Amino acid sequence: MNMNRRQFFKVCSAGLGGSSIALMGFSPTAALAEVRTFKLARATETRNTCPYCSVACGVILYSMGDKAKNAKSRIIHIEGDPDNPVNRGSLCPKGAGLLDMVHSPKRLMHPEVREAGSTEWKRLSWDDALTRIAKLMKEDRDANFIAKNTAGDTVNRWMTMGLLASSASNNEGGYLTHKVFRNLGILSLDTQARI
Amino acid sequence: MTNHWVDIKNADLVIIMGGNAAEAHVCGFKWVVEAKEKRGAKLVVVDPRFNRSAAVSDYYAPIRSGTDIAFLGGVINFLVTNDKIHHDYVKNYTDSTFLVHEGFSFEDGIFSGYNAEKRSYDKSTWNYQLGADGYVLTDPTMESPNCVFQQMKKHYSRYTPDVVSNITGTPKDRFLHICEMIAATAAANKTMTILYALGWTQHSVGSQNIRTMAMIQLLLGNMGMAGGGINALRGHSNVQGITDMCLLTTNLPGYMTLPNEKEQDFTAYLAKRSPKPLRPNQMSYWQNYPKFHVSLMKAWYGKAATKENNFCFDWLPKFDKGYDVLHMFERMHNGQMNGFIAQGFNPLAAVPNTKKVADALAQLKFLVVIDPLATDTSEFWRPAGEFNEVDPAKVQTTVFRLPAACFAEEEGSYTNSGRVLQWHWKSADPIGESKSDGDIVASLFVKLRELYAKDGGAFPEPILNLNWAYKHADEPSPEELAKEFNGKALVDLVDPKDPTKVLVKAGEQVPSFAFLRDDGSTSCGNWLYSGSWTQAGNMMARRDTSDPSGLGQTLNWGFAWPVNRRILYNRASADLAGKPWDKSRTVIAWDGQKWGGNDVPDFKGNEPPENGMGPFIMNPEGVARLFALGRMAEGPFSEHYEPFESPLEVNPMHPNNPLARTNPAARVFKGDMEQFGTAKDFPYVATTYRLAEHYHFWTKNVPLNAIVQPEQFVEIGEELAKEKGIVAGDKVVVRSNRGKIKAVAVVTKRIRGLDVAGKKVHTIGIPLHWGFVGVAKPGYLTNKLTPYVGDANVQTPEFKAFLVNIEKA
Amino acid sequence: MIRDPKDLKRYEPKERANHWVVGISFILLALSGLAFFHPAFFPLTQLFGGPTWARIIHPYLGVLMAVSFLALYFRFAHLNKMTPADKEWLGKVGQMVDGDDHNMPEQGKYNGGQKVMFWAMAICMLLMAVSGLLIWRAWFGFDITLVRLGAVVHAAAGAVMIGLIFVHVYAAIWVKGTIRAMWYGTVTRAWAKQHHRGWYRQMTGK
Amino acid sequence: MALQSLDIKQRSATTTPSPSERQTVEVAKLIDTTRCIGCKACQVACMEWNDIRDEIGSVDGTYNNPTDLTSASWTVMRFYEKENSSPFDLEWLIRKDGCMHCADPGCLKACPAPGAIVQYANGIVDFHQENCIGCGYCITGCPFNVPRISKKDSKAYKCTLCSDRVAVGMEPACVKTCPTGAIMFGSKEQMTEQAEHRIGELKGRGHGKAGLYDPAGVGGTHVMYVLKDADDPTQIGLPASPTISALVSVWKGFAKPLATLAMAGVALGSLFHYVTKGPNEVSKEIEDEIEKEDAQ
Repeated sequence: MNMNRRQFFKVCSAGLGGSSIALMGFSPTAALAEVRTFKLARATETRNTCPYCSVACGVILYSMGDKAKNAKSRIIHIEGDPDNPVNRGSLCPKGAGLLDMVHSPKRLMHPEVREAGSTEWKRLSWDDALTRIAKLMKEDRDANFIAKNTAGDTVNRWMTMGLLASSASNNEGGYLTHKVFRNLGILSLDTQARI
Repeated sequence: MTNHWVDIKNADLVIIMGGNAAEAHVCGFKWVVEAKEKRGAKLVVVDPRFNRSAAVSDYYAPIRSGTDIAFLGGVINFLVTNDKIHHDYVKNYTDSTFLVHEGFSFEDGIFSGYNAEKRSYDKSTWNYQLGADGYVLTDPTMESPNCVFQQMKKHYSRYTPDVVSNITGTPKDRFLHICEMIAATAAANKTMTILYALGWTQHSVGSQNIRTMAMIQLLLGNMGMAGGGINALRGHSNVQGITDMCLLTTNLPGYMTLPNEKEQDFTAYLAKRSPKPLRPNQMSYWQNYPKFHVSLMKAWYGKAATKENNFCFDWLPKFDKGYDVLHMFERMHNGQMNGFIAQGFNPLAAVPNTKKVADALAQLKFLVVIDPLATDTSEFWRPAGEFNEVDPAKVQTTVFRLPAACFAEEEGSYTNSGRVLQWHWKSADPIGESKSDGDIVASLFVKLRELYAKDGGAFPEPILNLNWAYKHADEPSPEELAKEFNGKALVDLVDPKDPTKVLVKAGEQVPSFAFLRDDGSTSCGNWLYSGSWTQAGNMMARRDTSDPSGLGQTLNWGFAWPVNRRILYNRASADLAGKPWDKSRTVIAWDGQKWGGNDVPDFKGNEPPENGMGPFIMNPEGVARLFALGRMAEGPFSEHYEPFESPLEVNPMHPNNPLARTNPAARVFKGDMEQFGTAKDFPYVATTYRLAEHYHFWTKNVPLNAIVQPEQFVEIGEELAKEKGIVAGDKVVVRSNRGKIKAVAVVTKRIRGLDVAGKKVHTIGIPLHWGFVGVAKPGYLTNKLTPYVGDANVQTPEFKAFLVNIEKA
Repeated sequence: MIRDPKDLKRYEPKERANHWVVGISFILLALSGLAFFHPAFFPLTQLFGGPTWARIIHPYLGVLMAVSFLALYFRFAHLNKMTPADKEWLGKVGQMVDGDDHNMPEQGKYNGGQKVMFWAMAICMLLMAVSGLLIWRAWFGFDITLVRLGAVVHAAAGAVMIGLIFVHVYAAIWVKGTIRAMWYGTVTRAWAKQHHRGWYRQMTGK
Repeated sequence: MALQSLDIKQRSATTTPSPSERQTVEVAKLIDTTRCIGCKACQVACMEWNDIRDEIGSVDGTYNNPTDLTSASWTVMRFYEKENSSPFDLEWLIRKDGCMHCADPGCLKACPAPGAIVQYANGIVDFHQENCIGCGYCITGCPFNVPRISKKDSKAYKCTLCSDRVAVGMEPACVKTCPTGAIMFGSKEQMTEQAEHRIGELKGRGHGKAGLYDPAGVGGTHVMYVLKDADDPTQIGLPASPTISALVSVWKGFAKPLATLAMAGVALGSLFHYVTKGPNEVSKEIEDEIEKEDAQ
């Protein structure tokens, strides 16, 4: 069978062709078979950086719409940025799946509160949420702020409040977080640098 | 990383130990593959598991988790004994010739100055001998028994191949083969790079693991070389940037430090941080500390910071001790904290001993979670069957959950593991009502400031005077913030040598931190990042891919700190005369007039080599330290200590000294020591880790990743599985003294029992990506199992070596 | 309606109905089967509401045919036992085809040719049913080699069967007075006497 | 027919030749198993690009997940553990499984639905679900057990080699994403050269049996593997010498035209028999006998 495969196939297809033409007098019309249309033809490209590990691969975000006023951007595809010197277009399984992170069913959509002892989330407006949090913080800071330690030295610290900072915030957000929370007197400050 | 991702391709030997680059840093690993293909480099993997990095390695050796110092100490012994060191480098670029304090000693696992009660050292003898001129005494022959080299040689001589094999379980022949491979890179023109990650840091001796490898790299002359260096593969996209911003308990941006409560005097505070050189004609770059500090204070407090008020020195909180994440939850657990913000952080999943963390969170008055995704932490109060057993009625914590925008919905910069800052642009509006982290922090601050302005309150000065000159107070733009941390001139900066010459006009961005001043005439939010947004524009957004040297430096792509330098300590890539050790991989060289080449010199640009300035300019010595002085908590040299939960009852190095069984300087809180398990009840070593398919605790929320790795599992060797009657696909229960998890068993040839100190030690591998919130199959938080103890220096929890038992569910 | 009371009853209504269920399902199966057999016949799928419907319907029709053929089999199997006379008949079939049936030996209800046809059909039906099940992916998932074998057998047996049915149908057309047996169940005595003298004698006692 | 960017070389169940004057470059994907770390980026990128999402399954005690190809997983990693001479001398062999894009595609040969399977001039074998009737014959025809019928729509699916990307000059999604460069893409010629280069390098590292998997039994493939042990591809689940099953060749090869001819022969033979020999009517003789009987 292997020796003359190609010839054999040719004979067969000739046989197929011949038989059908001879017998039926007609041949079925060739069915339409097109390549799936390239889906990004006019999508908007935005250069970004993968938010997962610290290889910091360059990614290109493709979004629907050409940024016209009436069009709402939605990210429809993400792939590696071939210009980035480190990843050169490649992405790992995490980076390759970023689209589903952006549109995860577990994305938080609005501020919420779970009241003490409650079993459910309650939606809040940003203003209500931030006002409540600011009041709780101020109340606690005013009550527990330590201006001087027992030795009488100036320490100006607030020990009953803590913050764990994101390691996926951008530098600008991180800088601002440090600037704000350090100046409230917080020492219980750490980041996801090690865990 | 002292070097950077692409530079890995310049190595002749790549060692992956204490990490698993192929799985946790997949795209960076491509440069390992490139080194193999283009340079014929060899890849060696040392790991308790034959993992996916090992799958494409040239040589693999197993190791018992938590015994890396024994292995690396053995390597040092091999190199020194067999004279496989880069002599010129060791002699001239390290402190090998320096004489050590006469009082320094090491006896049966304990260094001089130990206080067992406080579990800490008095480090006064961990020092050099100083001469009358204030300079260190040296012995250029390196023969004095007191010189660093001889001390080091003596210290590690105990780590013979048999001792190493006995402790680590690594077969002796495999250990020696790797030693030989490493030794080959002692040649001046050969380099080895080391890629490590949390596999080294997450031990009670984590910092010393890394230090020991740093010593090896110095002995081999690989620091500063292309294809060399010590390369920490960091975990999060911007963990390097956030660390540089120093969101750490006692730091200020740019690795500056907050004052201790005993430091009430501003001048003394600055002086202590500006060390004088310890050898003649050394740079001791930290002498510039006051410029960086004062510029930061100007960035934060603007006009309120004046010379007269010590630039608001007293507004900074002063610490008594460090409040790292473990300490924070310890205090929370003790009821000493009321409020807590988790910003893009999932501590319930990420901090050891989940039960303790959950109990701690339940003691809070309020918890604020800022995250793009639903986290387990934000739902710690929600019962989720066997995966989270809790009675919500008993949790009186008010929990706020604020939706954060994700990377695609905001612009800004991330700093990668190779210290390269890259700008990213916004593609779509934040989903739903979400806002960027910066905007959330800003709007919260504005609310607080309004309350303080209206009602007054405790010490309102730093709040009311915080420099907040942003166009939209609620939404400072990333551009404004980036410019702020780059720094600018507040008045015309004139050339000190020629007062008619204006270097930087008032209001303009400074070109680099070299332009910062300590008189209040400049402001800069983070000196390390100075140069990232100059008058020429956003340097982080540069996208020139050209690489004329072929080394992968791409100097015009983004911006690397400091001052766009891609390889740190690159002066050490050239010999004493300034000629590169390897011409084919020239990083920088001295051309007779100045330093230059394929990188920004990590050196004074016009300093002739013959003047003897050392390449390690940040150190007052000008050279690298084989002897760590008092910088490490547990000793100037590393020593093998068993993990806090060890299958061995004694430290084989010091069988008769219980004090030296585990790290004598590690901090253990009351109650946690009692929760450590013993080998009698928990005979197997467990280690937790990441898989290629998942990212930490995020991607359990991501359908695509849940599809390719849907369900929680643990890995065990065939031998142990047979003993326990477990077959692949069975459900098993893994228990530690703190909790249990249930998972599917993956039975594999890739983990085997090791012969350690006369017994068989089995390892159980525990991937960590599952939890009770997500789209993947619900699972147990693996930190239900882990011990609450950290590294003695930086308190990184010991996730990589603890004890468990396993049985069929 | 009785044309001639003296005509001989050859098939009961139940038998005829059964035959036509088999026959109609066979025609539909042949049409849809041919469509997948060779591209030239593919347009035949339009008779069934398009190719996908043809693919869906075909195996169900197959089940119908298999079951109704089984009934037919049990009805007629005992009448199709081969006898020495059948063999003699088969030996002389050439003359018969050539148009001269004078020398043919006396035949019962079925002649040797019909019996061969019966058994050939039965074998083909069995092969079709078994191989059809092997390749029916909507319900079954057999080992790939079996499926491949099934596909070949199905196609081969199908082709043979179509040939056999051509012969069967042509024989009915060629031999005048035959088709009515399957329409109204009767044949003329003359027809019976000529083609199935044994059966004629049995029926008429002559 | 719409003008399309890729010429079609062969079309299932079609007996006339396709336009074949234009000559385009034959492409190929090269999978270097010695560089594969089994990270599954290709699996994810494939699903993401092609807008498919497989079910969230469960773990069967291995790293294989999804455990097999499905209509929504067009490629999966298969992991094999191998122990050599000593206990720690291990190999973890990993293969990316998926369509091989054979030069002589068994699926196309077996397919009865015109245009449901096409082979483009560049060598890509693509399924067009619009024309697929869901019979599963492609599975029967495939020597590599690749196509899968969807439970949702009963259509057959498999890797398209990202024909939509390749048509506009890009590489397939899996190729682009592959972090270690274990998957490469280019002209078949270039990929064969690349493979030779890699094999040379592997031999230099002591893998004397390294070789290329481009099986001639199916006319060569447009997805090829560099194997460390090319003498035994079965150890990573590849057939040693794949061919289109003899059964399928017989079934779809000469047998059908011949059978068609035979059937036509029977029909025509009958016709000519009728017109040449005439009908077989009851003889006058017997009719007379019967009439005589009736008259009595």
